[in-house]
Amino acid sequence: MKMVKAIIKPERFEFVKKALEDKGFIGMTISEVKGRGEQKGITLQYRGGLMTVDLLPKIQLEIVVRDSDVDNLIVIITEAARTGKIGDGKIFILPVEKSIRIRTGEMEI
Amino acid sequence: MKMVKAIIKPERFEFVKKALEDKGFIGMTISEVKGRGEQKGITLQYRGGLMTVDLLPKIQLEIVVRDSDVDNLIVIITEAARTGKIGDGKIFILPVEKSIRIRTGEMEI
Amino acid sequence: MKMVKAIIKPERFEFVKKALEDKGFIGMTISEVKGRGEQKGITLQYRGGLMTVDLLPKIQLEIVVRDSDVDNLIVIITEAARTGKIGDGKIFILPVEKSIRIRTGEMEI
Amino acid sequence: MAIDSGATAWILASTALVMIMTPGVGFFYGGLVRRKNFISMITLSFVAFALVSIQWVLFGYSLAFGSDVGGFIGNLQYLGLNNVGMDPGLYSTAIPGLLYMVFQLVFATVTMAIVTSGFAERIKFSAYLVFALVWTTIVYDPLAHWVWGGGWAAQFGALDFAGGTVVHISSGFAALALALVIGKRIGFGTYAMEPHNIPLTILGAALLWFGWFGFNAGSALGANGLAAQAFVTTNTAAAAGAMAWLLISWLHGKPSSLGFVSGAVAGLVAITPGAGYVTPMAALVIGAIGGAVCYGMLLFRIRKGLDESLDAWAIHGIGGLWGAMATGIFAVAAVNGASGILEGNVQQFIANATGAFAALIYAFVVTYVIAVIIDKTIGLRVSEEEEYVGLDISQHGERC
Amino acid sequence: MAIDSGATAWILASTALVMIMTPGVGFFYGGLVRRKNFISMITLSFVAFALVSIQWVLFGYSLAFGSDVGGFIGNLQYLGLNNVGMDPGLYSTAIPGLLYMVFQLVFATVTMAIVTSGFAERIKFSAYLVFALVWTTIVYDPLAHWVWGGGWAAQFGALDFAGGTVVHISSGFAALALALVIGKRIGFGTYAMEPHNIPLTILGAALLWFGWFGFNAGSALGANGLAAQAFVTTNTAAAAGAMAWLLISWLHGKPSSLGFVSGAVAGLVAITPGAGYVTPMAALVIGAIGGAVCYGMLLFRIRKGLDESLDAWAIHGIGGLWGAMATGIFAVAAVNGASGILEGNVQQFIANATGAFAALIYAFVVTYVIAVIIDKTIGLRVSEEEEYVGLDISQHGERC
Amino acid sequence: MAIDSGATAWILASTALVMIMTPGVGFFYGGLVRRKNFISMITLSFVAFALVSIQWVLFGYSLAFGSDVGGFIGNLQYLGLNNVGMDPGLYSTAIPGLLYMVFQLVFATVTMAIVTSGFAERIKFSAYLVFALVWTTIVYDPLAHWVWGGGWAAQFGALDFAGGTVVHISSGFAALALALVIGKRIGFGTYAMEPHNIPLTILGAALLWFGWFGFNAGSALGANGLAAQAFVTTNTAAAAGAMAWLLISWLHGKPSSLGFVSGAVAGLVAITPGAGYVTPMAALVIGAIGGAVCYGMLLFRIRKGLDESLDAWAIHGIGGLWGAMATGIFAVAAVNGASGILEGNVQQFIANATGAFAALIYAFVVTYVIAVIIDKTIGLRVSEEEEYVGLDISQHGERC
Ligand SMILES: Nc1ncnc2c1ncn2[C@@H]1O[C@H](COP(=O)(O)OP(=O)(O)O)[C@@H](O)[C@H]1O
Ligand SMILES: Nc1ncnc2c1ncn2[C@@H]1O[C@H](COP(=O)(O)OP(=O)(O)O)[C@@H](O)[C@H]1O
Ligand SMILES: Nc1ncnc2c1ncn2[C@@H]1O[C@H](COP(=O)(O)OP(=O)(O)O)[C@@H](O)[C@H]1O
Repeated sequence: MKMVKAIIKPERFEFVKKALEDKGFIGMTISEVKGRGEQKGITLQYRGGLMTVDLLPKIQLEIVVRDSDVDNLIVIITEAARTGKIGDGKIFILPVEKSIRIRTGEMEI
Repeated sequence: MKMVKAIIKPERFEFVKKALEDKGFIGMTISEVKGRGEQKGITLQYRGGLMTVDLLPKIQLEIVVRDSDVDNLIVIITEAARTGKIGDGKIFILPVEKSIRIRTGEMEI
Repeated sequence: MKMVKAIIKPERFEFVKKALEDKGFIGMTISEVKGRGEQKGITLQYRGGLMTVDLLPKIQLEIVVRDSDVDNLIVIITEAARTGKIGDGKIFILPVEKSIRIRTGEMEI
Repeated sequence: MAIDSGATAWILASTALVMIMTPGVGFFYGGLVRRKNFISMITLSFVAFALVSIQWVLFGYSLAFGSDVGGFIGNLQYLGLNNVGMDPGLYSTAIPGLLYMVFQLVFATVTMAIVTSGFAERIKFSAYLVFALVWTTIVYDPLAHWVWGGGWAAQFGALDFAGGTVVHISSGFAALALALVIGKRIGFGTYAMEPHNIPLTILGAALLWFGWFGFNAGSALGANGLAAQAFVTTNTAAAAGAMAWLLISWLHGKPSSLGFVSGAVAGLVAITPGAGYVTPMAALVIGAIGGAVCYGMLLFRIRKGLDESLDAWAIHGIGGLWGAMATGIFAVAAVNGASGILEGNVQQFIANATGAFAALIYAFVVTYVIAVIIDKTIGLRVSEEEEYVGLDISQHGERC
Repeated sequence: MAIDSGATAWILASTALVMIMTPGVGFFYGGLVRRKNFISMITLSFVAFALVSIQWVLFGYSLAFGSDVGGFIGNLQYLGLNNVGMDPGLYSTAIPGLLYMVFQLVFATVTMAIVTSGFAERIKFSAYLVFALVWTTIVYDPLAHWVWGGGWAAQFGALDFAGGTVVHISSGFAALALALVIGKRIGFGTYAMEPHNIPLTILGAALLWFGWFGFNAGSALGANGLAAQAFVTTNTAAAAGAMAWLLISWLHGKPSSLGFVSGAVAGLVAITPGAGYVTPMAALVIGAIGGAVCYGMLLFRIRKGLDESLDAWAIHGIGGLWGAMATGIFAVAAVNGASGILEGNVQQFIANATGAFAALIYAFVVTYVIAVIIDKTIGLRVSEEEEYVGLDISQHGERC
Repeated sequence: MAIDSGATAWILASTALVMIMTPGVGFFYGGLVRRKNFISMITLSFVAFALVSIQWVLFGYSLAFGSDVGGFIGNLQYLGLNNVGMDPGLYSTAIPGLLYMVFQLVFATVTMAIVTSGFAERIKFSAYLVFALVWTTIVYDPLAHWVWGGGWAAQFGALDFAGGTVVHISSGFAALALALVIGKRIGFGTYAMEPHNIPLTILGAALLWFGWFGFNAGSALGANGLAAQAFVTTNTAAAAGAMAWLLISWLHGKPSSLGFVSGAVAGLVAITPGAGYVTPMAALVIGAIGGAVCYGMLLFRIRKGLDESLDAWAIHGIGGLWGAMATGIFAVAAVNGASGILEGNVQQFIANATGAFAALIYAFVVTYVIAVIIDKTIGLRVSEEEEYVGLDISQHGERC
């Protein structure tokens, strides 16, 4: 199993959620985070000078899926989250060894 | 080492914490998240129609432990968090390669 | 690739961010968490009795880097975050299998 | 009599002050519940304000202040504010009749808001609308009539300067009845249910203390020495209640901000019936005892496992009861012509206690019956799933 | 005439009450925007207060209330508050001239705050400062003069008790013009842009309702029966508007707290011009229709894809328009000497409609022109990056 | 003299307005500290209100306003409010004696709240209770006596309309003394310590501005032209201070909302002593200079590495000092009979400066001594661990 960890723009969250739903990916855990990409944030004109704004609000999704679903998921998220502008976000894939459903105790590996 | 990542109902958090403490699992990091399981949330009666409420508040615990403690931990959390109702949550086990204590710099593998 | 996950004191966050920037580590995702270390929190004098305060606010940084950067990163964070007092925090290293930039779709392994 | 523009100015201002108490109750309660029910809690208060405002101008005022019918209720002479005008009226020798009406209106609204404690985090919104309309009509309106509208309690000589009985005993014991009928929240006693936003509760308390000056000092119905007297006793009792609760609760734990504000409200409730009858020094005692007693009742409620968790009963119900009796004890003739036990007038104490207990029983029993009837018909309580996801989402479709 | 201390007391209090409406607008709007623009929104309101306060004492008051010049504007006789003193003045027979001036000041400030709806989440702060100064001077001041300062609308007989035309129509239609000139927010219609803090919006609404008593009942300029009348009509219309919106919107979804408070504001706006001319029962109707109509206009705005998303236009603009006409319909001589259609006086309706539409057109057109000019010169709107990171950081360097 | 019901109405309302300033200070300060100390900060303010309320009715009022003893303090004739009644008194020709007493009470409470700036985020709650009781008794009460209770400063001719010296200089310099005694917060200068909740600070500022109308215009002790004058100068100075700070700080960075509200408070402080002596145009100047000077002092404080981080000193202390001198400069006889330098009366300036500096020295020195004594005995400061976890948890057992 893998954990697909996507960090996206808050404004695109509803689309991503919808797109995932449509393809049958229902389970997910989300949290509000702040982030900065390789561009070191956004540079604003600022009274002659410049100001760099970093650590902008993002939504982080964590979705645990079977290995075979990972590529599919990457495509869905990438398409739904993309605006083509800076700050569109990142997806990281982490290995997961086990998953347990608390209600039933059933375990998946 | 493993990271045990448990997503549970906020109302059960105090019990889980207490149960972990009693068994000597002290270190943990928690955060407030929102989540939705495979059931696609909860369906409410709603003026003739239906409404699906998803992304309910959850507490996420992350506990890094030695490999040998993982099974034990799963049992403790599962028992303390279970209400038997929808939304009881999930536990995911992720591999951790190293852990460093910042205060002392000591490292565990 | 690895995910370096550091849980530090909120008061030290600006220093850590600065130190990372200076060494060229720009991308990161941060979130507000609460945590407790092995000491089971801090014990306060409390009208004759004692009170244990646990789950203090922390900042969690997640930084995904190439394997070769991990040790470097550990040193930078450890130095910038350390106050030598209880609660300085922890760093965990997790394996990451892939990373995708949503804007461009480019993938790194 | 002619209008006194100074008195009118103060009662206009007082009415605005009392109005802000209703959102104050909403913020006070809202901060104490879980995040998922915050919007619900403040909406219950705010809707109480609107709904009772409409009921009052249509017929509520008439039921409370119309000519007495059998000592129990007013007649319909003021239906739709008929005959309530810009000139002074029967109850308002120095201020416009409409102003007296609206000053009374804001009392009726805040009472309804206090009641919402009893079904916090589990009431069905549609059932609440029905309940609120019925309750204000058949519980509040008669009680207001008994004490202020020329009903039996007034004739009997019970003193209630600003509404200890009408507002606080009635709402506190109504909340108790509701809590018993609707039952505990799921997980009560086993789940952690911590106040989610103490700052907003403190804001609510600040608005309550602020507005209470209109409530009590406005009840002098003039801008005069009596208003000043009531202003001072009010503030003194609030301060004493706050400090008493803070210090006593310190013996059992930390001196919490919630203890402080709860004590302030307890002191304010306790002084309400006597604000214009007692001295400031008596107010100090009344407020401090009020804080202590209500704190004790809160502990008692918790021990009993009773889920009336915003404590309208412990603070408003019991505080109001204590205040009614304290007025019968501490009233001195020098302030406003009435004497209590301390000046040898046991009769006053008996009249006050009788009025208070009659109101208590009436409010408790009638509320209980209304609640049961609504529960059996349209259902008071949300479904288990709705309670789990919270009333904000399930009842209002909103999130905070 | 001599000062009436009661009247003075009430207008002093009313001025304070109206003052708190400006932060009230800020919290109301601030809770509705995205978190990254909260500080911006409330700062726009608060700065409106300060900026207009200064403009008003320097020359704004004179433009509005100086001796009439051609029916359109006042002269400069009160420049720097020259000749405005502690004694009663032309407009204030029972209260100090300075008090009348500052009571009018708080109306000018809150109007400016309402306007900020039109460019929410995308206005450049420096452009705003220029705009605010120009707008209050060449839109608000003339309008105030027309209606209250002896200008043509007053001469023509249009009734506007507390500013439905001057304050609400003008600000609502100005917001519309601004929204058209500045354009939609990036992602409007495709991004989710949910209110980020409903509790603070509710707090804002509570402050508005509270302050509105000063706004309307203070406009009686005395502590008398008329003030009481206006107080009662105000509260009644607010309650009716709130319940109407709540219930009607329930047909389309959940009964939301935002619907409730929006309806309350709609009811308050609708009653503003008629508060001192109609009966409480008429206020019930005016408020309820106000709530319903404004809700309809909000839906209409959304359907049209118009990004005037804090709805100053739908609520203040349309609500004010309805109120102006309602006054021409429901005014009864028994209240304040003026009759509307219901008493057979169609002339009053025509006068009111004329005044309202003239103000509407003036406010819309002049605002549009000002906005275009500022946009072409210094630029109204922030850059795309600034909008993306939010105005709190980009304009104020702060975060909440 | 007989009671004037209009004056009484306004002072009743003013007292309520000033009361809301104390929670206002709490929210203002609370938003500026780190989240872990929010509840602590607002509780310090609210407890100040209760504690000083009790002290004042027991003996504080008598110490301040009892018959003069040696120019320094009042005697005990009003102990327990003995002889303070519903009739007008020595200090209150038109309003009840009790009302004058409680109007003064709310000044004493807000002063105590302002002082809490000096030990923000590190005070032991038990030590605070002791400190507050001692401070209000031996610092505030004598100062109030000097200026308003017939003490030496009054006899000397120093003008202080609404408490620039008594309230602001005393609290500002007391905060400075406290900050020096208690020492910097751990990590000050090296840790990031950002305001955690700017919206609540803005709410606090709104409540302060609102309440200040009672503070200054209420100090006219009547509902008359002078009250209107003070109302207008107050609002004008606040607006000018806010805009001045905003614009000047813009030169060094962004125009922040915190700059705006800080400037507003600075303007309000600066006008306080002169509110009833100067013209609105002078108020514009006094407020603007107040904003500028206090901003400069804040920068100075930061440069010096002084951890008086909620800036009671820079804003209240220095603003009050400037205000006292400004009154000596700008007072004009046409307003209230007193002339300043601008009308050639240097004597007034000297009297005012003398009064101000005497108060400054007295407040600073006595506070310093009290703080040292408490520190050596029961200890002012929490332990390092308690400071690390925050005062909310460590002192109050609460979390927000
Ligand atoms: N190396 C990294 N480690 C952790 N998180 C990262 C890293 N790089 C980017 N992120 C996260 O992804 C978000 C989007 O990054 P960004 O640079 O804005 O995307 P893009 O470069 O595609 O426009 C950041 O805000 C941050 O939260
Ligand atoms: N596939 C998944 N990936 C990530 N998180 C998940 C996934 N499935 C469930 N979760 C998390 O677990 C929580 C509980 O899931 P839920 O379906 O309610 O549990 P159960 O099915 O045991 O009742 C969800 O709210 C979500 O946060
Ligand atoms: N076993 C663990 N699993 C997960 N998080 C941990 C664990 N141990 C510590 N932490 C996190 O690290 C933080 C700092 O731990 P702490 O014990 O205070 O550090 P130290 O022991 O270096 O002083 C904790 O607050 C918690 O968030």
